[in-house]
Amino acid sequence: MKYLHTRITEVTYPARDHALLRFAAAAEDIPAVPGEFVMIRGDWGCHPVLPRAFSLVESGAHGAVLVKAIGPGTQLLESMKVDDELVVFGALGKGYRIDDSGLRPVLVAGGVGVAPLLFLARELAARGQRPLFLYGAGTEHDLPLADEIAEVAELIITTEDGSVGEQGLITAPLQRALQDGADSIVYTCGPNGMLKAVAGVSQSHNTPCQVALEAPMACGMGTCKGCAVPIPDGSFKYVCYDGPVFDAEVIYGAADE
Amino acid sequence: MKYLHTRITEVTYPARDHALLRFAAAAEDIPAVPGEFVMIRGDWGCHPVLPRAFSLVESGAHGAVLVKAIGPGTQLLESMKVDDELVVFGALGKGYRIDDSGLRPVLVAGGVGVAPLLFLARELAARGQRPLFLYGAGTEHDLPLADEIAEVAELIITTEDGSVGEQGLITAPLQRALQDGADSIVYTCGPNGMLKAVAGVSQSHNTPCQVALEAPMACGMGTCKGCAVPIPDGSFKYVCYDGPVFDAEVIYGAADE
Amino acid sequence: MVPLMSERLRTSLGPLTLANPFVNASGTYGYGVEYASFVDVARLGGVSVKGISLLPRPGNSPPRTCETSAGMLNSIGLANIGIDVFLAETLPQLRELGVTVIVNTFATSIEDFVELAARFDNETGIAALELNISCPNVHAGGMHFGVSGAAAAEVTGAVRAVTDLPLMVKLSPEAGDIGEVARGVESAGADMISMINTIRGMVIDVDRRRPMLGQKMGGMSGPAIKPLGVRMVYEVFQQVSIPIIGMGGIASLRDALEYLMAGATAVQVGTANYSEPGISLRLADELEAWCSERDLTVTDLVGCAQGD
Amino acid sequence: MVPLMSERLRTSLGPLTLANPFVNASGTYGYGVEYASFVDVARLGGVSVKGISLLPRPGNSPPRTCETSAGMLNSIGLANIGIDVFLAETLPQLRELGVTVIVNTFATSIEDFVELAARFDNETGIAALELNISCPNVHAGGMHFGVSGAAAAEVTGAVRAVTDLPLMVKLSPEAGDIGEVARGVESAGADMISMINTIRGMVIDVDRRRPMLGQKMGGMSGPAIKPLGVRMVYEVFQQVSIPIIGMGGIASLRDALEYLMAGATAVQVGTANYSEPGISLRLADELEAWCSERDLTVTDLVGCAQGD
Ligand SMILES: Cc1cc2nc3c(=O)[nH]c(=O)nc-3n(C[C@H](O)[C@H](O)[C@H](O)COP(=O)(O)OP(=O)(O)OC[C@H]3O[C@@H](n4cnc5c(N)ncnc54)[C@H](O)[C@@H]3O)c2cc1C
Ligand SMILES: Cc1cc2nc3c(=O)[nH]c(=O)nc-3n(C[C@H](O)[C@H](O)[C@H](O)COP(=O)(O)OP(=O)(O)OC[C@H]3O[C@@H](n4cnc5c(N)ncnc54)[C@H](O)[C@@H]3O)c2cc1C
Ligand SMILES: Cc1cc2nc3c(=O)[nH]c(=O)nc-3n(C[C@H](O)[C@H](O)[C@H](O)COP(=O)(O)O)c2cc1C
Ligand SMILES: Cc1cc2nc3c(=O)[nH]c(=O)nc-3n(C[C@H](O)[C@H](O)[C@H](O)COP(=O)(O)O)c2cc1C
Ligand code: FES
Ligand code: FES
Repeated sequence: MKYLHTRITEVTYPARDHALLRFAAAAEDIPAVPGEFVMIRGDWGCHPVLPRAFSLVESGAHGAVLVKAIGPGTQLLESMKVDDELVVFGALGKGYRIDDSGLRPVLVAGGVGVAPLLFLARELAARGQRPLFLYGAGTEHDLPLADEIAEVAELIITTEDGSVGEQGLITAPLQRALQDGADSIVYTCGPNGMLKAVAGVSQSHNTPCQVALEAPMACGMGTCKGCAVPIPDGSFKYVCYDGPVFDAEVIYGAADE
Repeated sequence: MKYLHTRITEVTYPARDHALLRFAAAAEDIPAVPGEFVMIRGDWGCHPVLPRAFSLVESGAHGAVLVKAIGPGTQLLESMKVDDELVVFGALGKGYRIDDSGLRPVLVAGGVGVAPLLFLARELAARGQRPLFLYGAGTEHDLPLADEIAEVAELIITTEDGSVGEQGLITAPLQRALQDGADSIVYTCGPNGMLKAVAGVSQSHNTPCQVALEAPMACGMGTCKGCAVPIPDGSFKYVCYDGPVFDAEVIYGAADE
Repeated sequence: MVPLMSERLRTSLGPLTLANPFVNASGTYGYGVEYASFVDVARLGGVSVKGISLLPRPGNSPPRTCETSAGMLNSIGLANIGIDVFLAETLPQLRELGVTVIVNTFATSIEDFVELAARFDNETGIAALELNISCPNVHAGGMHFGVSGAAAAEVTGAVRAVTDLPLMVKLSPEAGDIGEVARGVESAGADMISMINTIRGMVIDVDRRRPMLGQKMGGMSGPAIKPLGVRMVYEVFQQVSIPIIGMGGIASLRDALEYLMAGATAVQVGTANYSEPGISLRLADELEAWCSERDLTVTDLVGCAQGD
Repeated sequence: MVPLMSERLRTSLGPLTLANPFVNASGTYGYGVEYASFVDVARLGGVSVKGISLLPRPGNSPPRTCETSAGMLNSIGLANIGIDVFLAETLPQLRELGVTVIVNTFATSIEDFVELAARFDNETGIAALELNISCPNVHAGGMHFGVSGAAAAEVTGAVRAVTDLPLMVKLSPEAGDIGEVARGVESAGADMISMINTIRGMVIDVDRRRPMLGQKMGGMSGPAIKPLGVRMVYEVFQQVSIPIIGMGGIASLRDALEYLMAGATAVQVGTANYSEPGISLRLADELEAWCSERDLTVTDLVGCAQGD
């Protein structure tokens, strides 16, 4: 774990309101597994004060994150240019625990949840697997990095408005996939509502499922106690260091609960 | 007086850390005399909260201001691009009262104080006069708009480091100019210390002098009572509506005080 | 554009009804008349004029303003024209313009507050009287009335006795227990509470090694203080039954909604007027649109974030 | 890089001497040990650990943080591991790392404050004890001790009686009269004052029409509150003779200089750690450079903006 005063080395715009920022980071600086994240803040003065959490899209000599502009922090980051300064802090948290028992990987992404799952899909490809990748969004403009995914995975897209792929929610192709009988494992990342639905479908097929949660964060490393999520037994888990990736039962309880 | 939600139509960089911003404004929107100013704020969120005061560089179908980046507000403005939004409010205050009794105009600018004086020099040129323009700065990079001035005035430059023009302070050529016997009037704008020195030299030659002051401002139009400056009789003048241009004696007192 | 009287936006504060909930805050909009040439001041919910005292005041030694992170300090010192000039010259103009006038008054003694109120009571064209018992920028008196329930009640009661004007008392966030002060002014006969005034802060010029302001300290306003104001409105709403006019850092529709939902029946806009002198009318238009999309009225919103 | 002991930066707070004036503030740096792999925590002026209570606390219902203009709210609820685990596991690590440890403690009764102090008094490796009598995020007790001079003096005196550790009492900006509280804790035997803790604020989520935080209110920190902290340090400096550790919104060298010039002998850095966990060391380096350019020491700066 490191914090770096670094600079943006490349910016691309993979979809409307999305930027892929790449920053200088020696290979040894940010070793990461898919699902791990960094806290990032630009040199933008007193507002907003807190850094923002972003999943790493890849590991290596450069860090890269996908930013969707939804509020003040992400708008500032999305409008940054090559050579702008960043403070980057990471890699943080616990990523996906990649199954090595031969289960078929099914990756389910919603919106910017695609970021860690592209990283995961590439890891799996590097291990010789070609995962099934279900990618859902509201509309065609919210599907960044779909081409990159198609290179390493079997891609199925759904949009709520039907502008690309199947019309509807991502749980429909997930139902179909898990019904085909193959022993699978689900890795998912996206809005909290979607995660819960994906976990529910997985559970109904007795399929293990790992969810990557979001929570408002300050420190990103377990010291502020800000990112608590309540779990079924009444205690709390901390997204930044117990997660962000959890086994679905830890968060939503086992089937009979 | 108007406030406009407008956009930047042109940006040029007449010197390092300086930007000349032009914004859309119908001719009737910002009628101004030299020395009048506008309050400007960009669409930059909650910090800084107050608009910033800038002298108009010209009047007409487009407003134009010269911005020197010295703090958070001016840095944000200096980095703005064509089409960025501005709220512009003006023209405000009382400008230079142009002498029409035949005195020789001597304009004395320090740094960004050049902005209203370029406007004034052009007005004088339009009336068929070619004023003497004394322009002082710390160094060669702090002399924006010198070429434009040379078109309409007889220009003498001083820099403290001698990198361009005469080495020294602007009061030296002013002394010489006022010693040559012609009946003159001095119009000046620049840092408060310089203004006081210019007023002193003018007074010692019994030459009328108008100074354009700066003060921290909130409203720019006389309602907040923020921009008070104490005057010799113990009362206050308000820079935004009693000024920014004052007869030097009003601020510094008459010779025998 | 919002009509002068939109059913959705009309808001009732006991004896005072406003066409819309946006009032410009005292000290940030002069006497209102200065803006008449380019803002339709009659369409504003109201204008709370710069605090008026018995005698004109020149104000404090400069610098009088400086900026802070997402806020500003001021130490104006209640510079104002005094009641005589206000009544002779300004009030007639405001009447002429059709402005809903809230007269903000300031004094350092109960007697002076009473005298001010008694004189305003005789005038027409005043919609409400606002007692500033909470200004941090004057040496004598001023905030002292605003930091204890008993003192606040005393001055409120004395003023109540001499005027039938709708009476609004403006609270200070510096009270150790703002709820106690609110209950005090309610029990003493205030019709409404306005809150919050500024909270004292200091900026030091590290180059000069001296406080930035001539008076050293100044009252902080602007977005930085909004969470304090919203919290205090939320608390006071639970403790009094008279209406609250919320303020502190309002610069957008969302900010105003926060105050309404916390329990304010109307709001005041202060510092934001400096960057956009017509902001209140813009926000009124935006609120009209927001409410009509959801088929809500302002009254439906008041205090709707309370509970649970 | 600042050496561990720079003559310019060394600062003396009565019984406590710090190698440099930058202490990381309680609740914003965990127990310090978490940062040891990438921040040279021994070089920090000190670390004030997350507030420790007798029993472990799970904390409040989420969401626990949200942002405000140039600031943030937190309603963590003093989630902490409790004194037993701290003494058994954490303190030995801190000793090992060579950290200057300030133990921030929290309790809801005087008895519990005393018990905590008595237990810490027996331990080695504790540079000072900081009493948090000012946390806004707990229902019982907590801030009540911090808002009155008498209550603050009572808890300070009771703790003083059981410990010889350097004793720092942390004040709340919500006291109606913070100077009175400061004088109270000084007279009761505190060696130092740290100030300010957070001030309660609220943000409302206008889409959900509910407060953003699970606990509704939270303590505000960050640049937005800096002018309050500087003003209060400036005021308290005139009323007590024990040293003050200033905090609230420090995020740059200039911010730290403002506090020192207002009268603080050292400072704490809180919220800014989140964006840059090594910020205190960077600021120490910058302060060393600033002072040596001017041939000044930290001690020369303390309170230098007072006067006139
Ligand atoms: C572990 C983790 C990984 C993430 N990875 C990515 C990523 O790869 N790409 C990406 O674009 N975004 C990612 N996010 C989300 C990103 O951090 C938020 O979008 C960002 O913090 C919003 O900041 P803002 O200032 O733009 O908006 P804000 O004003 O802070 O928020 C705008 C809206 O989003 C909500 N919100 C803010 N922060 C969060 C949060 N952390 N969780 C849930 N809701 C929030 C707010 O309540 C508000 O409704 C991740 C978050 C976490 C916790
Ligand atoms: C009538 C008038 C006309 C002006 N015309 C121009 C112009 O044409 N071009 C231009 O570049 N600037 C002009 N200025 C100055 C300009 O308004 C300030 O530079 C600007 O407000 C600084 O804002 P900031 O946020 O960048 O810096 P801040 O952080 O606000 O200030 C940086 C430094 O400047 C000082 N300062 C800030 N505002 C003022 C002020 N108004 N007067 C004196 N000192 C101040 C601060 O104390 C600080 O030391 C004018 C000012 C006035 C009052
Ligand atoms: C420059 C200035 C002058 C003020 N003068 C007064 C005043 O005369 N009377 C008063 O009651 N409040 C006065 N206030 C306080 C405001 O009315 C308001 O309570 C405060 O600024 C918070 O609102 P805001 O954050 O929207 O500005 C003044 C505020 C500012 C910024
Ligand atoms: C998330 C968080 C948790 C905090 N927890 C504590 C605490 O346990 N004990 C304490 O005395 N102060 C606590 N504080 C207050 C800080 O120590 C500090 O007083 C305050 O944040 C102001 O400083 P800042 O603006 O630099 O953050 C906490 C602050 C934050 C932001
Ligand atoms: S974000 Fe601080 S503990 Fe998780
Ligand atoms: S800036 Fe408000 S009165 Fe001059």
